This record gives sequence, structure tokens and C-alpha cells, in this order.
Amino acid sequence: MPTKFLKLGFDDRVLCERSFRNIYLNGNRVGFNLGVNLNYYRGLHVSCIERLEVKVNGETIPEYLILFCINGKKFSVSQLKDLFAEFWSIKNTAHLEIYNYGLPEGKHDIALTLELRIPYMKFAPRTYGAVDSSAHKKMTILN
Amino acid sequence: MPTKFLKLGFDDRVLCERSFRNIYLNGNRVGFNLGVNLNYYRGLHVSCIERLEVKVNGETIPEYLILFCINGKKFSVSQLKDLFAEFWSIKNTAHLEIYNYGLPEGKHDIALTLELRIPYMKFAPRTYGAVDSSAHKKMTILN
Amino acid sequence: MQHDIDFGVSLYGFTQQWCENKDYGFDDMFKELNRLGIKKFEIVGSQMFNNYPNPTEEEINHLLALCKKYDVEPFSYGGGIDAGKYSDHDMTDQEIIAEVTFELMTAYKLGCKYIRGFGIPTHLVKEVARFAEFYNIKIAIEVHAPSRPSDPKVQELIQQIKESGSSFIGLVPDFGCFVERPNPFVLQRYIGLGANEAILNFIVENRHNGYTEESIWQKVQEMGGGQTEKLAISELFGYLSFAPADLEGFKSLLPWCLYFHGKFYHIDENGVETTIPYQQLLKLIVESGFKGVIMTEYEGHCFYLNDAPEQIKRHLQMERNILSQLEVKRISTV
Amino acid sequence: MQHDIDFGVSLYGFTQQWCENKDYGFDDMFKELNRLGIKKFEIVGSQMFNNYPNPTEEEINHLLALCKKYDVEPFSYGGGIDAGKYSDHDMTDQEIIAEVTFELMTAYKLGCKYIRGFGIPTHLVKEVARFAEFYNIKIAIEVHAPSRPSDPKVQELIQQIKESGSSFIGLVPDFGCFVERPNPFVLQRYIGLGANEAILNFIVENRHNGYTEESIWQKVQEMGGGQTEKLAISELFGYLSFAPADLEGFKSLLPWCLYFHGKFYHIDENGVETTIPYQQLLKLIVESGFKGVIMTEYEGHCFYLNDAPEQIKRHLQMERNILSQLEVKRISTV
Ligand SMILES: [Mn+2]
Ligand SMILES: [Mn+2]
Repeated sequence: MPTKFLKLGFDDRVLCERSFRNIYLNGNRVGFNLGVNLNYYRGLHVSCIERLEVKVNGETIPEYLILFCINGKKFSVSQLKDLFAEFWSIKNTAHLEIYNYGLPEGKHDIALTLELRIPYMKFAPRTYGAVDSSAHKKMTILN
Repeated sequence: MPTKFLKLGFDDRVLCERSFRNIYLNGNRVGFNLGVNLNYYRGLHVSCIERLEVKVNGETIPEYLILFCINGKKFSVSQLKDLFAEFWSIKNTAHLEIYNYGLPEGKHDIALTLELRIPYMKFAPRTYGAVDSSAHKKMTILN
Repeated sequence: MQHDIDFGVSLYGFTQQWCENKDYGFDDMFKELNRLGIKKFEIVGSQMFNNYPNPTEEEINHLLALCKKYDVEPFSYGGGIDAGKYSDHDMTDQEIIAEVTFELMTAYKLGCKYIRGFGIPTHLVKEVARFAEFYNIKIAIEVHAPSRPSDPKVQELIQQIKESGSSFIGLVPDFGCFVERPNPFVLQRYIGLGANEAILNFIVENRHNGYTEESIWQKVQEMGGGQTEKLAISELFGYLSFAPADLEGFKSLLPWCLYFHGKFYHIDENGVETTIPYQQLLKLIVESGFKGVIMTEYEGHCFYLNDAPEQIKRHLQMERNILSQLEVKRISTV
Repeated sequence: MQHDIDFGVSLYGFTQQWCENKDYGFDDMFKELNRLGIKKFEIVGSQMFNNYPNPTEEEINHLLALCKKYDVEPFSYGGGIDAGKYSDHDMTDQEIIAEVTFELMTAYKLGCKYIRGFGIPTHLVKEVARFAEFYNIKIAIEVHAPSRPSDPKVQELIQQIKESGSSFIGLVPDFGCFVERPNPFVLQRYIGLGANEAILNFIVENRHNGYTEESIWQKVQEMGGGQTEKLAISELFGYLSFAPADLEGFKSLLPWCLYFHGKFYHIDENGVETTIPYQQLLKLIVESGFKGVIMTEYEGHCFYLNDAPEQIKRHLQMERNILSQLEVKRISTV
């Protein structure tokens, strides 16, 4: 199992077209939702997320606009490292709520960078294998 | 609301007679279970636990024998401080699994020391009110 | 009705049953509201949801289904900022804004038009108002004992609210700010717990004689006081603080009040709260032209008399009596 | 049957469907087991439970109800120590023991008699055996590629198991340790991802020419290789490592083996795994007098051919063929 850098072929499941939608409040578009699944064979503790970035049409979303939602709870990106008690299972879609006033109807180029520590693949103190669950997709949002 | 040291009168609910029972594995008694409710008017994050100790018949249980079980998860006492994402609600009984080979049938003197930070009662940086949810009861265990 | 005051009941008033009786739930509370003829209620999230600050969809839906069944409506969401929930640091401003947003999300799902805000730092008032506006929910920051309306920090809060120019941020004064003397039940409880009566009297008499919580505890220890007397000091300097009512301060709050927490501890058979000057408070509210809700907030559960339904009924009756007397006066002076 | 070998199937073999098909679940896998005539299975907790390391009662009960429905039995629980799950420290020994206990608790609830252990440090073997005994569950520490049985650390592990004197701790060798050459599908996949064939050949040919993963990556970069070639290096030095099979080492493991992971990648129409010497491995197992289970562990999902049922069927047939040939030989030499 020790393999320092892994990228499996389940890319297509990472960005979830069905849960790509705008978020409205009282008729105002305030953000959009991005459903994310792991590209891995097993689940991982949320604390294993080492890097999470979203680019929309080439532009990076500032971290403070992102809420990471899993197991019914909502977290800021900076909190993720502490969540050793939240498990992100293979069948469990995490949702990013991105409060950037949403996206206009139509196709958008979504690039997710998502890198995770593989917690059982220890090479040296504090040195673990990594899995790349990044994905890139053009997806359609409806208003 | 700012009150530095609180002890409410819902003491009786803290130590839960119904869930006071021995734990058996393959016919061997390996420990006992102690159900604990908060003596407070609202729930608290598990990270607010500042002190947790159990004495049985006057003897302190070593910390490493205790598992703190809540929301379907199990934790060591030393992990509790990190669990800001686990909520211990008023209607939710936490269970201490204490692996001391259990207790003989009969009455036992159980003394729980449980002190929690009141997270909204801030007096100064890192200084908060505290609620005392300790309890002391003689309870009967059946084998 | 000449006044435009409506009544609501905070479910917080049912704390004793909620905590002591495993099976006591929303059904039971809503049945009480039905008996009282009250529709509007407040719910404290950290008290009544199993998951907080993000109650699950199931919890929300369960509550809303019962609201429909009993024809009651969540008027205000009792929120708060648990700034101390992290063990390694106090919440940063950004973390506080996130928590406010969580409260707004919950209130939005519940259909509440108001949030009781607590622990929102004064310097974030304007920022918080922006978020409240997104959700179309008004945030009422609670002014609570032992704070008093005239306190500089409360006045600074008013200043920030004023400067925000936003109608989405305001105040909810808690009438516990105006307790004038300790309720006899409070002192009886300490005595029941083993407190020395002479020491208790000393604490009450010297509450406003220049002592701090720390210095009076020092003194009380010298007099032979222990943990029970410490509890008494902590409560009487804290949420059970008392002093001559700061009515002038109260007037300065009134233009910014979104609703009121009709806090009370005990109403006797004569229908009077003997420690809080309800008559004067309601008079000032009516005179201010306030249109809105007074939320009945029973806190006598701290006496463990298990009497919430009767006490809440008396409270509503007391308020109606006072308001109709004010009405008569107004009419007779016209 | 002269040999005492039984067969099981690891649900891990269904990884591709599990990951790609949202609706694919235990029902589907158990139907496959029924079709294969297999009762015993292994389940990897971190792969198939939504809550890990403590699956909920609902999850456990759901799984057990389906086991009953399809008449299949959880033989072994695929556990592991996620020593890196904390962001601020590697797990301490005490934390590792706690995790082992969680795996034992889950296996106990499932009724598994074995746990596949992974990541248990050698110096904790004796301590872990004590806990395993409480639960009456045997922990089989996996010997997995790129480790080889003759490696000093594997031999040290055997020494600790021996010294423990406990029958509750042992080994589960994974036949991936004995891959002798890269499967053509592996190399085709890299080429499909854009790898340069010449560089790939260089990596394969020089896998055992004194390079470390780092030094060959250095060299490959000089040759113009990029991220795809890096992935190839990482896998071929990692879980897809290859080398002449360490059969002597395997013999040294056999007295401590509790069961086997019949890892395989591809079995062609001739019914042969061309990269792993199954014939030799099974011969050694039978000769050792082993009584127990070989757990079919298909990992060809890394080629994304979506062919698990057919491949697992071929694997079981291959094993049966080899074992019956060994039988014939044994009888004819008697
Ligand atoms: Mn209040
Ligand atoms: Mn294996």
C-alpha cells in the first residue's frame, strides 16, 4: 500500500453535476453549491484534507467565501485540519457552499484542487502518502 | 447571563441509573458503562469539558481506562478538548465506558467530577464562566 | 386595542420540564401555548436542538411539522455566539461572523423574523447587519443582567446600531436587568443548600458597597463562607444581579428595541412580579410608541417549583392588566 | 478434499462499482457472492461504512440483516490504523491501541473471527494480542507490497509474534508481495494517461537497479518525464511493486499465517494470473499444512475494466484447479 502519490481513475464522480446549483435567499442569488465526492477507494477523515481550492472560469474563489458542509455540519476551510472526528465516506457527498453571489445560468469551467493525506501510509514522522482528488469539469448551472 | 460559577439543580439527571451496567465480552466482565447527562439548561460542545473524573467507591479511575462515547463516536478523555464539532445536547446521554473489569453486583458509590466552560460567558481573553455538572450517587448494578 | 403590543412565550420558560423529564418535548410545550392562546414563541437553539449550531434537516422538519399541527409560529430564534467553544483560542471576528451566519440559516429555515443575538462584539454590529439583511431577519442584541442600560458598553452598542443605519440590527432588553431586590426564593434556595443566613444577608446588603465579586468572596471566606456562599455571590453578581431599576437607561434603549424579553422569576397569587417594576417598564414601552412583541421569558425554574404553565399564565395576565390600566389612564387623560 | 483450504471473497474486489455507481451496495455484492457460491467475505471498514472508525448501530444492523437475507457471513474485518489522521501529531502508542480496540469492537459486532490488521507497530504486537484475546478475535497483520517477507522488519514482526506466545496475533500475507512483473494493463494505463513509453520502459527495467523513488524521479525528469511518469514511479515503487517472488521469505511466514489475501490483478481466458506465481504459493501453503481461508482480493479495478464478477469467478476457479492438481500429484506420489 505505501505509495507516495496516488491519483485514481474515479475522477468523474468528484464534481457532482446534480448538486451544482445557485443558492438563493429571499429571491437574491448569494452563492452556489458544489457537491464533491472523493476520488479514492475508501473514506477519509476530514482532517486529512491538505489542500482545497476552487477555480471558477479561471478565477480562484477566496477561501473566506467557502463553507465546507459534511455530516450535517458546516465548517470554514481553515477548520478542516482539526476535524479528525468527521469522516468523509465514499458514499457521502460533501458540499461546498460558495458565497460569491452565485453564477449566471449556463456552462462554467470548474476546477477543484483537493489533496489529502493518506493516514495509514506513513513513511516517516509526519510524512504520509497523498491522494490527489482534484477534478476539472465544465458544468451547467440552471437558474 | 455572565455568572462565573454555576451549579444548577438538575443534579439527579446527571448519573443515569438505567444505563449503569457492566460490559461483558465473551462472558468475561471487562468494564462498566456509566450514562451521564448535563446538569445545565442547554447543550455544550464537548470541547467545553474542562475536567472529567470518576471515583468508584472512593477510588479514582485512571483516565486511560475511560472512553467517552457520544453521537455514535468514542473518544479518549485527552481528546475531548478538541471536539468543538461534537455537541452534547440536553436530551443526549453521553456514555462513559470504563474498562476496569467492571463492578460486582450491588450498590456502588459513584462520584463524577464534571466541569465545563460556558462558551458564551466570556469575562476576559480565555476566561469564561464555568458550570459544575458533578454528581454523586449510590447506584445499583446488576450482573 | 390602543397599544400595539402582542405577546409571545419563550420555550426557555419550560426549562425544568425539558431538563428533568426525558419525554417532555415540543408537543408538550405547544399544547401549553395552545392552552395559553399564544401563537408566537422563541426557541433557544443550543437548548433544544440536538445538533448545534447546525440543527439537522430532520430536527428542523420535525419542529415545523409540530408548529403546523399546533398552529404556533417560531417568532424569534434564540441564538448566541459560543466564543469559547475552541479550547485553544477565543473566536476570531471571522469565526464570529460565521456563527452569526449559522444562526441566520437556522432562523431562516424556521421562518423566524427575529434572532436574539448574544455575544456579538460591538465592533461587528455593522458587518452583522449586512448579513442579517441578506436573510431578511432582524438581529436583536440582548441587553442582559448584570449589564444595565446606562453602562457605557451598552451605550456604545446603541451608537454602533445608530451608525449602521440598518433596520436589521437592534436590541432586545431582558427585564432581568431591572431586578430591584433578590427574590426570597433565591435566598431560600441558598439556605436550603446550606448557606449561612447571616453571610447571605451580608452579601445582599453589600452588593453595591464597592465590592467586586472577588473582594466580597475574600471577605465571605473570612466570615466562614464556603462553596454555597460562593455560588450565591456568583449568581447575585451575575444573572441574578439586582439594583434600583435603571429606567432612564431603559428609555435610551427604546428607539432601538425590536422586541422585549419579559423575563420574570415569580408572580404571586396577587398577580405581581415583586422584584421587577413591570408597571413602569410597560408604561415606558407604550409611551415610546413601540409596536411589537413582548416575549414572556420565565426563569423561575431556578427555584425548581415546576410551575411554568401557571407562572406564564400569570405573567401574561399581569401584562394585560397593566396595559389595560395604562389604556384607561390614557383615555381618561385625553 | 485432502487440503483444508476454504475460500472467501473480499468486498474490496467490488471497488469500481462501489465508487462509480451511487446505488451499488451490499445487496449487489451479496448477490454476487451467492452466484459464486461463496459465504465468507471480508469488509474494509474505512471503505464501506459511512462512519469510521465507529460505524453506527444502524449501519451494523443493516449489514447484518442483509447477511442473513443472503446467507453470507463476515469472516474478516479489514481494519487499519490511520496513524496520520491527526494534523498535529502522529498517533501515540496509546492512541493506536484505542484504534485497535475500535476495530475489535466493530469486528465483534459483525461476528468476524479475524481482523486484517494494518499499521500496528511491531513493538505493540504483544499488547495488541492481549486486547484481541478479550474479544476472542484473531488479528492478522498484513504483509503487503512493497514489503517482502524477507525484509528485516517483517522478520522482526514474526519474532514479536513468536515471543507473544499468543494465538490471537498472526499474519495475513497479501499475494501482491509476489508480483513478478508489471501487468501490461498497468503500463497501458500510464500510456493512456499520456506517459512516454520509452521512459516507462526505463522505469520498469531500472526498478531494481539501485534507484530510490526519489533518484529515479530525478532521472526521469531529466528524460522529460512529468506527473504521469511520477504516478507510474510512485505506484511501481509502491503498491504495484514487482520483483522475483520471495518464496523463501514466504515459507518463513507460513507458521504464523491466519489466512491469506489472494490478491490478483488480472486472470486471462486461460485462467492464469500471469504476474503472480499462484501455483507455487498454493503449493507452499498446502505443504505447510495450513487449514483455513484464502480470501480472494481482486485489485484489477485499477485498470477500470469493470470486470470484478468475472475476474473473481476466474480466480476461484484458478485456485481450485491448482489445488486439485496438487492433490492429484500428491496422490500419485503416495
Ligand atoms: Mn432573555
Ligand atoms: Mn490485501
